[in-house]
Amino acid sequence: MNPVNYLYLAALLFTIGAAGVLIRRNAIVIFMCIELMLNACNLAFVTFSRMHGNLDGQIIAFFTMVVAAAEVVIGLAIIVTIFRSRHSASVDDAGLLKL
Amino acid sequence: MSFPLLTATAAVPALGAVATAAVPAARRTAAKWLALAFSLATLLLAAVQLVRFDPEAKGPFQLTESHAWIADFGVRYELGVDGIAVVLIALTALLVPFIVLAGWHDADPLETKSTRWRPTQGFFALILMVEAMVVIAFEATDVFLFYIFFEAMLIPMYFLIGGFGDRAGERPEAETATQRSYAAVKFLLYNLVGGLIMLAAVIGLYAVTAHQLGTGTFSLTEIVQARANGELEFATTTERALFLGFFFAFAVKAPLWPLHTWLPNAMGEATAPVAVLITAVVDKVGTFAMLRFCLQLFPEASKWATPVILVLSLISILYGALLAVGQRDIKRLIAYASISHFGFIVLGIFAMTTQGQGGATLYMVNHGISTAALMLVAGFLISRRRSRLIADYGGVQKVAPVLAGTFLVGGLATLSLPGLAPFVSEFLVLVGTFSRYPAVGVIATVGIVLAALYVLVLYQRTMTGPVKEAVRGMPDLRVRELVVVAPLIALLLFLGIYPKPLTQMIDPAVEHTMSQVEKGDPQPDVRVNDVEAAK
Amino acid sequence: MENLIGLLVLVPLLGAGVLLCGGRRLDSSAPWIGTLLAALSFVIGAVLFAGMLGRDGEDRELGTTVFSWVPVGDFRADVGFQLDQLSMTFVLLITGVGSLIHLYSIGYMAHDERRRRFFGYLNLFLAAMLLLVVADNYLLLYVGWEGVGLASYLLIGFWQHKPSAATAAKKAFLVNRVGDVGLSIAIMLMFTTFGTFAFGPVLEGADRAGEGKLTAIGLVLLLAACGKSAQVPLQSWLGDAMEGPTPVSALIHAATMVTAGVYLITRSGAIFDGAPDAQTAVVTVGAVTLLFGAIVGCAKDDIKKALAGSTMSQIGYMILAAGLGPIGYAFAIMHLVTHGFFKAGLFLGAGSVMHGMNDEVDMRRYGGLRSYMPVTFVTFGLGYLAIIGFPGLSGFFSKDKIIEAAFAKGGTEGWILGGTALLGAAITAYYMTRVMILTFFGEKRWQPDAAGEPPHPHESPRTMTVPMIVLAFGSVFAGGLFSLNDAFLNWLEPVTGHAEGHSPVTAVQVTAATMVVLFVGVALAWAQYGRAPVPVTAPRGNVLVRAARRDLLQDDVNHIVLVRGGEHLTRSLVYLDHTVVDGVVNGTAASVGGLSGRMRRLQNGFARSYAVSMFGGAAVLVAATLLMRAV
Amino acid sequence: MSHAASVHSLWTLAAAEAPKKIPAPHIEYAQLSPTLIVLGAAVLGVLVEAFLPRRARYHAQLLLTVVGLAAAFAAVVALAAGGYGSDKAHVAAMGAVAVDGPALFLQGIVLLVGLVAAFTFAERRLEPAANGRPVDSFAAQAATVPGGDAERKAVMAGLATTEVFPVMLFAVGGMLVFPAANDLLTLFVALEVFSLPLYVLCALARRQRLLSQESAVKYFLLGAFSSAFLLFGVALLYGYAGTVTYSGIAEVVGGTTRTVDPALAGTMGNDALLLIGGALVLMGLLFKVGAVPFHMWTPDVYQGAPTPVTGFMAAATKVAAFGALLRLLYVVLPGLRWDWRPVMWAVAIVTMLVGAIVAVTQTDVKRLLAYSSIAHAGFILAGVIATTPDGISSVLFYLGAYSFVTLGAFAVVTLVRDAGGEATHLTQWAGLGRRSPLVAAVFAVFLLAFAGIPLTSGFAGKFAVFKAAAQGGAAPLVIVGVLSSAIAAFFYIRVIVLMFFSEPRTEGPTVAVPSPLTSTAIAVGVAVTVLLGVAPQYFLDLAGQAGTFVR
Repeated sequence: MNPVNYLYLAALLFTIGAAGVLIRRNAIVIFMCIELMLNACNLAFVTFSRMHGNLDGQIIAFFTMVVAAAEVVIGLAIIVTIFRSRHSASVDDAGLLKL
Repeated sequence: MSFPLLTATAAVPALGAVATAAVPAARRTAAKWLALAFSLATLLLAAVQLVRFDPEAKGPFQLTESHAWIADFGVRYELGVDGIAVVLIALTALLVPFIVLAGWHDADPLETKSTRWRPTQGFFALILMVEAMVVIAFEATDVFLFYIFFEAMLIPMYFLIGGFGDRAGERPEAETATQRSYAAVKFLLYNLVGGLIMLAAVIGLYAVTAHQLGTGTFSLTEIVQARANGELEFATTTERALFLGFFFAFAVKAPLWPLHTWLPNAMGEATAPVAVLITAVVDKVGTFAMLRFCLQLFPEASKWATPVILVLSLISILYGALLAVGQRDIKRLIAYASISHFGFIVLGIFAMTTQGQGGATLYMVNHGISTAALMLVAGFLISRRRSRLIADYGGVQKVAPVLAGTFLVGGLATLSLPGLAPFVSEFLVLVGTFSRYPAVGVIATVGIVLAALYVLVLYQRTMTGPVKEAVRGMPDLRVRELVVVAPLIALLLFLGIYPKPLTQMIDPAVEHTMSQVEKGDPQPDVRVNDVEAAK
Repeated sequence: MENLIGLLVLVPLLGAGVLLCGGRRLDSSAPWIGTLLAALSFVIGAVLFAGMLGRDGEDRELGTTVFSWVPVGDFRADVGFQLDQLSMTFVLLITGVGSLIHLYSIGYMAHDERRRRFFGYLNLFLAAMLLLVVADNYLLLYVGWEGVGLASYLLIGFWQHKPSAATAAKKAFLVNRVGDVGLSIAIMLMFTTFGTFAFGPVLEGADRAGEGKLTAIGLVLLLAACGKSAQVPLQSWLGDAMEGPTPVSALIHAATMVTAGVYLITRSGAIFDGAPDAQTAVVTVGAVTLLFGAIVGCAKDDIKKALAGSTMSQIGYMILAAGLGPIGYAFAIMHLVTHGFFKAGLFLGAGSVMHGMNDEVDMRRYGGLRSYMPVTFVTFGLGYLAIIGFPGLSGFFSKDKIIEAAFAKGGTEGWILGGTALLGAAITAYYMTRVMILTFFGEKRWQPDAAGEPPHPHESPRTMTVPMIVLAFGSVFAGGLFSLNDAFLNWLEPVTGHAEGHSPVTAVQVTAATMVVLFVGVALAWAQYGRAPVPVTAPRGNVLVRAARRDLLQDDVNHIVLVRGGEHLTRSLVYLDHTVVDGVVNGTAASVGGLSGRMRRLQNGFARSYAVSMFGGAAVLVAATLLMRAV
Repeated sequence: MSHAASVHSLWTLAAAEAPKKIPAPHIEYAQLSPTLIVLGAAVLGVLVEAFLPRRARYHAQLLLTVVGLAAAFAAVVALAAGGYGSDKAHVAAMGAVAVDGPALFLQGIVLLVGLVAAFTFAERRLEPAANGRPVDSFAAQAATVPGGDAERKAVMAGLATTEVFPVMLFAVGGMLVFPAANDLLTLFVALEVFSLPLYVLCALARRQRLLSQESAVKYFLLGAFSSAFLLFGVALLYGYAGTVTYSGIAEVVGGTTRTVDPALAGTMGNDALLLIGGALVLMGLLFKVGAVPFHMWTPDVYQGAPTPVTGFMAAATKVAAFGALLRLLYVVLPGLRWDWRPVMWAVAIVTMLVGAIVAVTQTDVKRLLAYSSIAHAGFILAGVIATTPDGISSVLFYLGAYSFVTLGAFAVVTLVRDAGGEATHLTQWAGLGRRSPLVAAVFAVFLLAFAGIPLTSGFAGKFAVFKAAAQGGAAPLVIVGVLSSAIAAFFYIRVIVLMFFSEPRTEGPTVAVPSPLTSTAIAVGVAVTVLLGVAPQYFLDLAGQAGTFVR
């Protein structure tokens, strides 16, 4: 199969993720969408790696996963904290800082 | 290395500012005397400059100092004076002691509960700071160096305007405070905008010199020389754009119509000595810079812009005078009168004749002294009645004849009465303008009628007529006040009768400027020598 | 000798300085110091005069440059003096009449607590006036010109507590300033035309300049003269100037300062000679003013204002004469001098009357004063006879010559001018007779003053009567003396030149005509005021009378056009400054603020909208980058 | 393309040798020592947290942080003195990290900023003591619910979140790598390494914890969102060039690559990959510098975060992010500058104007400074766009000048307090100049520097970048810059008016007397502001020498 199709898939996933960030209210879901975007990137990396025939892309994908994991740690910590304070995970409820 | 006289002249007031600011809160009077001493020391140095300056000497600048400063920006610490600068430095140094003396009690704190708040020290320190910056701006022959102090002097000036005002009379303190800070902000913003636009032009100048000379430079002498050698040539549009950038800043500072509205506010709200500092000292930097920088750096563009500038200055002359007539506030009236006078100065500069520019320079000095006299006496008057409204006065002449008399002399100087100094300069400006632009000269002459109108109306309404109740018992001038006013009046008389010492200083510098612009004076139809030959 | 000229100016200037800065301790001695210094300058003048008489006609001019005043480039103004016969005439008139009036003021101002200042101002005036006439260039003349204006301003407004006095002073200064504009422009024109404005080169080079330039210079000089000499259309200040103390009116607003315009035109004769159009303008102004002043003089009930109208009218004669060119210069100056005597005398007389009548000025409240104030009556009467041109007295000689010269102008112009001058003489006779009758004859119409005090008319003290007597002598004999062998004409000829006109009428015919109109004028006045009782309040009168009382509505026109218009202009400019000029700036600030407020709302606190902005930004960034490549 | 290459070589040095395809690992520890020291200290800090008793932690952490940062700074100085900033500049760590002038210069600034910021972090005299123990401005226990019992207990116990020190050190570590990153992967990792600790730090305020937490959530979500874009951009660039090293991509972009295999030839032909990828990476960086339209997190986060963190973040993040941006534009994408310059022009103009205009109506000091930082990002972008060596050095200088002013300004903000903690509403600052002339004067100095008044560092910096922009042919940018400076001046002045010319309010805030720590931070800020304003030549020289990127 032509590897370019994977790229299309990656772009699609990325867009879905981005749209999710814009549309969803729940911080956790938004965060998941961001993870989706990162994974879309991973897919792109691997595909390009395959196209170019070098390993860089695949290695980067691993790095990305590690980074994503770290992000999850921090992100969940923050989201949980604010959930406990506000009893809501909706980002729209967090609107004290504005103007 | 010889003694750096120019640096010292600026450094002494700067040191004075630091020293004055450091005086403890309780020793207010000591701070005043300290400030006075430093301002007198500056005056001494300025006098030494006058003596050491040789009007006959060759070369554009004298007493020069030059040190590396910010090589990356092409900036050098370059000082030098020509006849114009040395005279204006002398004016500055002369006026500041009077300003200090006149403002002796202006910054006394109302209550001394807080030991950290030291308005008196701050007031005098700021005045000295302004003096230092003005002096160095007059001395700078590096465009960038000039620009720095041109801009920086706004800050102490701003605090002087916003921080210290007349003691409130009828108006509640809060309202005066609001008015005052509005005036201060207006002053700063106008000038800052002007300065920032000039900054763009300064940067542009650097870009041009860097592009054409290899290394960017801000040195006036170098640029002028490079132009003369043909190494540096501005494209027409570039030169015009740069000229406009510079001119805009100076026109705000000067101030020229329609960029003038900050001046009445600033002078109205500030105490009289500070108002004098604004109009007699700081604003002169603007007109001075037109002569030194606009004309010398961009002669072609100056000629190109002359028609518009002449019209603007004409409008300033008439508009300022008419608005002065319509004012109800003494200080604002004087401010609008100043706008009219600045119109004359700019007119003289851009008439591009020896008489015009020489007259304009002389005008700067004379206007400084005459406005100082008028404004300071007005300040003394206002401090007695605590009102700036003309309508609150009447018949002062009866109760305080000396005050009224000095006020009248100040007023007569403002309306350029022959025999007083401003007449000489105003007439020179008019003649200089007339000889190149007769119509402009004639219209400008109308200004002298309007000047008489606003001065005499002011005098009539405040000083003559039946004595108003609130004015009764008003004390006449005190000794300190007389010490301030008398020398100024003496100087007005002296320079009206014998201005030659000044014109001698100014003339060569003006001729140098004229040679930069490559304009000669128009020649008369019938030459005197022809007449003599015909005899 | 030359140095004395400077001293001439310096002595009264010193007096002014000492008196004005001297402080209270000089209060009592001030009148004498002032008078002494004035007399001293008269002595100096006399010495100079004697020296001048000792030299031949052509060598009489003295000149000296004291120091270089304003040297800038080609512009060279010097402080230099020139004393020729013309200047000398003025010097003697100014110092002579001036000293007398100083003397008079000692009595007149004896009870004024501010008399130190008064004498200071008077001395200042003398200095400025002397500077005006001995300056050797127009710029220095300008200094004197404005200096007398200043002194006039200070003296008119001397009683500053009276708002009317302060207003009158301001008005005088302002109107004079309008004239000064003319003088400034004249000097500028001279500078651009001749490269100088010293009398010598300018007047000598005048014939080499184009007529257009000369006409321009002439017209602006005329403007200057109109201002200073209260000629139409700048005459309105003179009537109001009577608010000043009477000695001031006598010295400044009758004898000396107001004649400066005549001096200026005579001095600039060479310029006018080359500019016939300008001369026409001058004679027109003179003719109009001599009628104008005379008519106004007929209607005024205020004795000083009536005399002021008369002054205007008489100066009109002088200007008319000066406008005639070399035919008239000498007569203009001669009339000026005789007028100086009799008009000063008349004013001093009026002052004496007022002095005795609790400062009442309304002639309708005088009457029958001749027996109470005999000296005043006689001196005033002699002045009266002189001014109406009673044969043998001063005014007769000088005025007659002017009328003659006006006819000599020739052609229609000559007839018109001559006719006008004759008509003026008739009106002069009328209004002066009216003044005389109302004041000294008829029944007493005295009214108590504001304090309810009835007047106790009495003769004035010696210091006042002596000057009046001296001036009366001048009024009587000066004219005859001057006309003896054409002495005055010959004296002035080296300066002004002289030409005989071709008069269509003979001198005898002119004199006869003058006598006739004089008689008619006197008779009319007697018929109106001498025979019937005079009402204390003025009757309404016809349109002309009412207009004349209001200075022929000139003030009203000024008020509507200039004052009202000016007020509107300044008020609308103040408004404009506030709303438009400031408004643009404030508006810009406000719109930035408004924009800021609106843009601020985009920052709505919702993280997702921030994300939208980022996403949109990214999209735009990508699109723009791609687009750049496509373009 | 050869033309592009020659221009390219203007501001880059050719590396000694191109990296081999699969090289044996070779790490130049000495040259990476600044980063390693800081990260080592951070790790030690974690250990301290784990093993030291609570009482000792504060001092131990502070000591560790200060020593670590100082040592790292010394290492930077040593490297620079050793010529790594100029002639010995090269790419270390297998092509991952550049050791060159800009990198060392910016690392030096970041370390100094970190050091000074550490002082403000450690300030314990401003908050009233809890249970007899001095406490700093960080939450007693971050995990507790605001206003809950747990929080109250934690406060009573006098607990303190001393973890902030190692967390900050991690962030500094990331910031050291970020401007030095020489491949896109390192760039991404470094970005995350310094971002994640900052997210955490934002959430740790002692007072107004809801705001603090909200700011952290916003920052985190938006930051993660933007880094996803950045990563996608990296992927596309990798797809385009087949490599993520800067030099490799630059060669492909410049057409100077030696070996072109068929796959590369295929992707090379697809400019869309390059352009979109480049734009997305750019966006990620612009987010960090706070350029419009990626700026919206800035005011909220600046306001909500604990003020010492805001100061640190505002100063250091900007330095690091602009460093990375410069390297990306000058090393990777110079061949594309005709594509990115117009776009960056637009971004710079919009950033300057929006930052200045919106700031005009702000009512909170911290928000005001946030918008001001946006405007300043615009000014710096003007210098970035110059694409001349002067452009680089002017940006470096500006960053140095700006960061200390910012740090100082936020440090002053920590001092003005009322019962509810810091009093950041502008109305509360009215009349400050009457009550505390010195503090007000110092703040005024910072504001004037922000406004670019001569004789302050702000002016020198602004002049430098505008000069570079003008010389780089971006005169309109200078004009816009000048205009927005004028607008910006308005609100700086407004604060000064408020402080000096308004009557103090009776129940207004007080100015706390800080410990020498904060005083030092403020003093350093003032000193640098004045020094760089009056005698900037030495630092301009430094920046000028550091103005060459290695490739």
